[in-house]
Amino acid sequence: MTTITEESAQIDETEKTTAPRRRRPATTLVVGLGIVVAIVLFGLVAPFFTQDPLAVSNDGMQGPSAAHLLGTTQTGQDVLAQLAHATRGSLMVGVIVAVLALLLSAFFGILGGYLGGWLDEVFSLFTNVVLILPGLPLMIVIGSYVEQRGLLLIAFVLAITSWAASARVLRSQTLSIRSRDYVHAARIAGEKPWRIISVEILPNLLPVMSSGFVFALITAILGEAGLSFIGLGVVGTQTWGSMLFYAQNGQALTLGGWWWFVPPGFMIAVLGGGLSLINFSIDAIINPRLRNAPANVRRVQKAEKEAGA
Amino acid sequence: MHVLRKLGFYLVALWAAVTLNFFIPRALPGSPVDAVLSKLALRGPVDPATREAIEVMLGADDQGSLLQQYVQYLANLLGGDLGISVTYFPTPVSQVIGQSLPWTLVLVGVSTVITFLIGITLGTLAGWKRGTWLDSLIPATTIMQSVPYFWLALLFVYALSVNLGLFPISGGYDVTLVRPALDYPFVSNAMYYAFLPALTIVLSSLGGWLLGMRNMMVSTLSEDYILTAEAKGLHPRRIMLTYAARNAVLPSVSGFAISLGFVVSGSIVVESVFSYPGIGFTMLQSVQNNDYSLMQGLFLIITVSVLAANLAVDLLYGVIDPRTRARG
Amino acid sequence: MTTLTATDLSKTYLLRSGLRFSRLQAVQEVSFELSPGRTLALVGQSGSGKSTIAKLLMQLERPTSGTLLLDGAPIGRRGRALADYRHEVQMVFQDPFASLNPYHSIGHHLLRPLLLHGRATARTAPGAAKELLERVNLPADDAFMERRPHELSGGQRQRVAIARALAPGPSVLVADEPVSMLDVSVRLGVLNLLARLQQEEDLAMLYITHDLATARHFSDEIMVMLRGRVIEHGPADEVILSPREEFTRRLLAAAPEPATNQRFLAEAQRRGVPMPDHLAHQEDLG
Amino acid sequence: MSKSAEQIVTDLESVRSGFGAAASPEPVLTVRDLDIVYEVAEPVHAVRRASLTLHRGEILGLAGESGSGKTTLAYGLNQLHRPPARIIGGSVTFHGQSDGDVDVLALEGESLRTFRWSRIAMVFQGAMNSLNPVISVKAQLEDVFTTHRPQMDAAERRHRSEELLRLVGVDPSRITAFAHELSGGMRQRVMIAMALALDPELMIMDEPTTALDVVVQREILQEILRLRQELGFAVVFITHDLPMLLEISDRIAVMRQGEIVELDTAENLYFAPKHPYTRRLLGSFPSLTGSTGDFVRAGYSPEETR
Repeated sequence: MTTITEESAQIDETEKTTAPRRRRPATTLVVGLGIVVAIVLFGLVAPFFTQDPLAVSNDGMQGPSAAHLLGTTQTGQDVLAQLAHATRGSLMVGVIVAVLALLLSAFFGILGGYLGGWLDEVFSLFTNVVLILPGLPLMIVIGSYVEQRGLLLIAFVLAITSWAASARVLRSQTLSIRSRDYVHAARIAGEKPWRIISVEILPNLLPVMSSGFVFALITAILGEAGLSFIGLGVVGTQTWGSMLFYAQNGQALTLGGWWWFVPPGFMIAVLGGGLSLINFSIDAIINPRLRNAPANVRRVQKAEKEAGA
Repeated sequence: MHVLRKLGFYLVALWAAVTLNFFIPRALPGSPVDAVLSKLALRGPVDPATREAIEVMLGADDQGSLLQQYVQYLANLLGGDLGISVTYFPTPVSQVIGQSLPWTLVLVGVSTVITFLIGITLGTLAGWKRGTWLDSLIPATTIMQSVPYFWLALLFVYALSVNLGLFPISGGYDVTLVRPALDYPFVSNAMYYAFLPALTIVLSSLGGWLLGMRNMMVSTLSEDYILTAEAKGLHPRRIMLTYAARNAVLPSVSGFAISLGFVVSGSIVVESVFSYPGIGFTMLQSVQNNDYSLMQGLFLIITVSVLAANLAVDLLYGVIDPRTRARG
Repeated sequence: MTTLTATDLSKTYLLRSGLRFSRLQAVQEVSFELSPGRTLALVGQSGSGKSTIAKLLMQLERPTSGTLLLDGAPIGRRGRALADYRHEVQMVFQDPFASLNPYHSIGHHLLRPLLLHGRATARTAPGAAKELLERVNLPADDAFMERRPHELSGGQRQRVAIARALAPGPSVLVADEPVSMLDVSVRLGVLNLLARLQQEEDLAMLYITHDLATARHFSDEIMVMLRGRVIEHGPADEVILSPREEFTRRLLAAAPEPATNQRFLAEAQRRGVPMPDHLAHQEDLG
Repeated sequence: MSKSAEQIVTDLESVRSGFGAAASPEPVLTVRDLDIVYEVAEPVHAVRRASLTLHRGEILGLAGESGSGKTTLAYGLNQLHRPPARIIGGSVTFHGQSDGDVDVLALEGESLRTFRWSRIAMVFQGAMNSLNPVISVKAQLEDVFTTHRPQMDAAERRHRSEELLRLVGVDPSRITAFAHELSGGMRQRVMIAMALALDPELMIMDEPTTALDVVVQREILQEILRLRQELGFAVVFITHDLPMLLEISDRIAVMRQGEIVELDTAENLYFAPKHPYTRRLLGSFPSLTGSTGDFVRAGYSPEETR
């Protein structure tokens, strides 16, 4: 009992004085959000202004020009138009998967963690098993059995293989919050369990959940790209992965058609980078040490430089 | 006790994978058996035993209840009978796997170990030098983490192999020069061929380890025992390694399962880009040829390998964290 | 008013390590009575089971055996009856940094129990909450109601926690180490606040602490716990000044106490002055 | 005072160690106008012009509440303060018995590392966290010797480590234990053993007993007093527990908002506190055996309950 007492008092003494009051948003967050918003806008707006992505022409395998800003494919389709539609497709898959994964992870993680007992044991065993089974091979097996691979089916397959990691994080967070005094206090005040979960616990899980959501988004877009690249993606929907699949099969590599296979991968990398930067900032909110410790070092160095000058 | 509990968990996971493998073909629409059998028939006579094994594996065995089929399936697995491959007819699936498994084990194993070591080392340094220029490079590495494995592979092939001709475009070794054997010419040739695939895996999976380790270092450095170590006047290198990194590395090790899943998934696609003769490439071959027996056999073996690697890491964790030992 | 009676309360936890189970007898056959206007202090070291008793009284845990009676009637364990019990029995936690939800405003913490226990309607609740704030000597205005726990000092937070416990209008109050996490100079203030409220409301109070000195001055009776059992129970002055048990004597001997220290007694003689009464200076500083 | 109360007084005295040997007038550490700032958005002056002289073999209590700067001051003595804390002025001089004065704030790199622990050792709060959880007590005791006494061989290190454990009342066979296998009191004894390793002239103890139960706390205090008497090191003892400081200290410095508001002998502080804040602190601890005045339970004017 006393242990907790004095430890927290000690932490308080140093951390209270170091925590800045109102801080402007971190650079990483601004840059990350900027990237993500730009790509989302591109996917939403650009398809209305581009040429028909499937229109075949005789100008096959042409490099970037005024007529085709990003060149053409082997069959003379406009790469920019394809990229615009693929952006829309990839984002759609990503968001659907991330939402599904969030719901699954919240269900297994929060419910198991809060209710405890044998239910938690079962949920947690299930989560750990799903976590350890390699995702892509499983997706390949399921994907290859199904001829009509619709958007929802692929999204579902991606979701069931990508929720476990954040469910585990949510469970341990819920366990820790559940045993905090403010949850006990809410029970003593007479709050109902569902209200304790949704009003007292859930808001404190928001940073962890948003981090999990962003992570699921990255995983889903990468996973979809991988599936599509090996020809098991959504039938009839263009995504960055399917573009790369056609580029690889269309000999873009050996024919030197870099304008065909570089842009989709670049988009994935940049979007993933943007999302990671956002997560970087969320991490710093979840664990203030990550932000404070480096910032403190920099401030002291700056102050010393100023004092020396 | 700790070890028994771990073993129990891995047995459950293994059972889940095996059972999943049994139910997927039965639960999903379409009957692949006829397709497989007709393909096999094109290539030669199919004896009844083979037919039955394929039926059990793929779920077209209408003789007996589901439970009987399940028992038969388990019995076949125990006997190492995974059916016959269509792609490599008439080679048994187990033999195909046996030929491709070593390539992947070496490629993925070595690159994972290399990545882990580099990532942990750089993460340790970045965390130790928190707030300096080295540390401010960290956000940039997150981009690396989001590059799709296979796209990076495509870029390498295009730039280094197609344009500059520095590396081979595809394959595991030069079939015109060497034959598989444990001698210098073959091993060096194989290493030459493995370089780009390995580089791809290392670069794309490095960011995760690096960032995780750096964040744990920053957290660990605020711990009281670091202050104790500094007050003791210990050499900074000892504080960094024995006090900070030694503690900060634990979550990276216990989170190995998540990372390994990514690496294995990534390497499957990388193998397809390089036509590398490993498990991943073979799996894609089986997809293209509707070779369901081979596909499922590969799924099983990949899962078993991942489980085994994780078990090994888990046992290692018990050694490096004395607190788990005590709980046993 | 209301009396809470505990008879032969026991709590055994089943601990699991791997596949092995072991039993931890946290509380063993503890009996006591909390009656209106009186304070019972529960004293013990960490791990002695005193916090488990708080959990049992608050129905956060179920006793393995033993009974709890509220005014002679068995207490309600679920539904309506449990709500009625919570109406009567409330608690103040040890750590004011953890007992207030960092996400919610001070207002939320006071309004919810007022509404849940029908002490106010949605329209009258803000006024009632401000009254509560006033009673614990906190600023009773909208600005304060909108503040978050992290904007408050430890002492202020504990006052909010006390106001929250009073919101349902309880007749029994359990205070689990209510001041041990506060800065020393605000501790007596919070204890005095509790004492005043107790007198005003004629509360039955259980004061859980490891500090013998405040236990003595703040309560009518003291109960000393050791490894889950009550080893000594009696009027406060009796337990402190003429302890019967060896363990109580050891606890007393270990507590720092300059007033009975040879060095200071000798110094008083040398200076020819009486031992100083520092408590008179309590309010020297704002 | 009732008869039973007198009975207790003698009981208490029998377990309290006698007060230590008088401190020598020779100084071991002089702090002049030490200024430490927290470099946060709006810099905070954590320690303001703190000056004190510590005598050889003396126990100096440093009392204050959270945020008073007592820990920052003590860590600054050894340059152990962490960012965002920064020393912006003042001096710390260590008066070595054999090698004369050392300007502590001018030390850096290798010379600072050599100085630490061999001249000023530290004992931190006794919780889990001051010992490295993943290496054994043996490794943590011995790395002091491998760093500061490289000429010692493995057998000597082992021998000396076991000797230290015996000195603080820990069974030397526990040397292979890890932190989580030791009780709170044991861990604190190990920390003290470690601090004694190089026979330092000064020990800084930061709340060494606060996390412990009162009986164990008393044992550790007695251990510290006994060792101080045997070995003659000086102690800076940081805590918010003023009654405890009164019992063990020769002199006490009371800190508030970064300033030392009063520095005097324990007796003067107890019988004639000068600063209102000292009086307020003293007034925050009701006496265990003294008369139970009306002050606590009845004297509740609204002012008091602020």
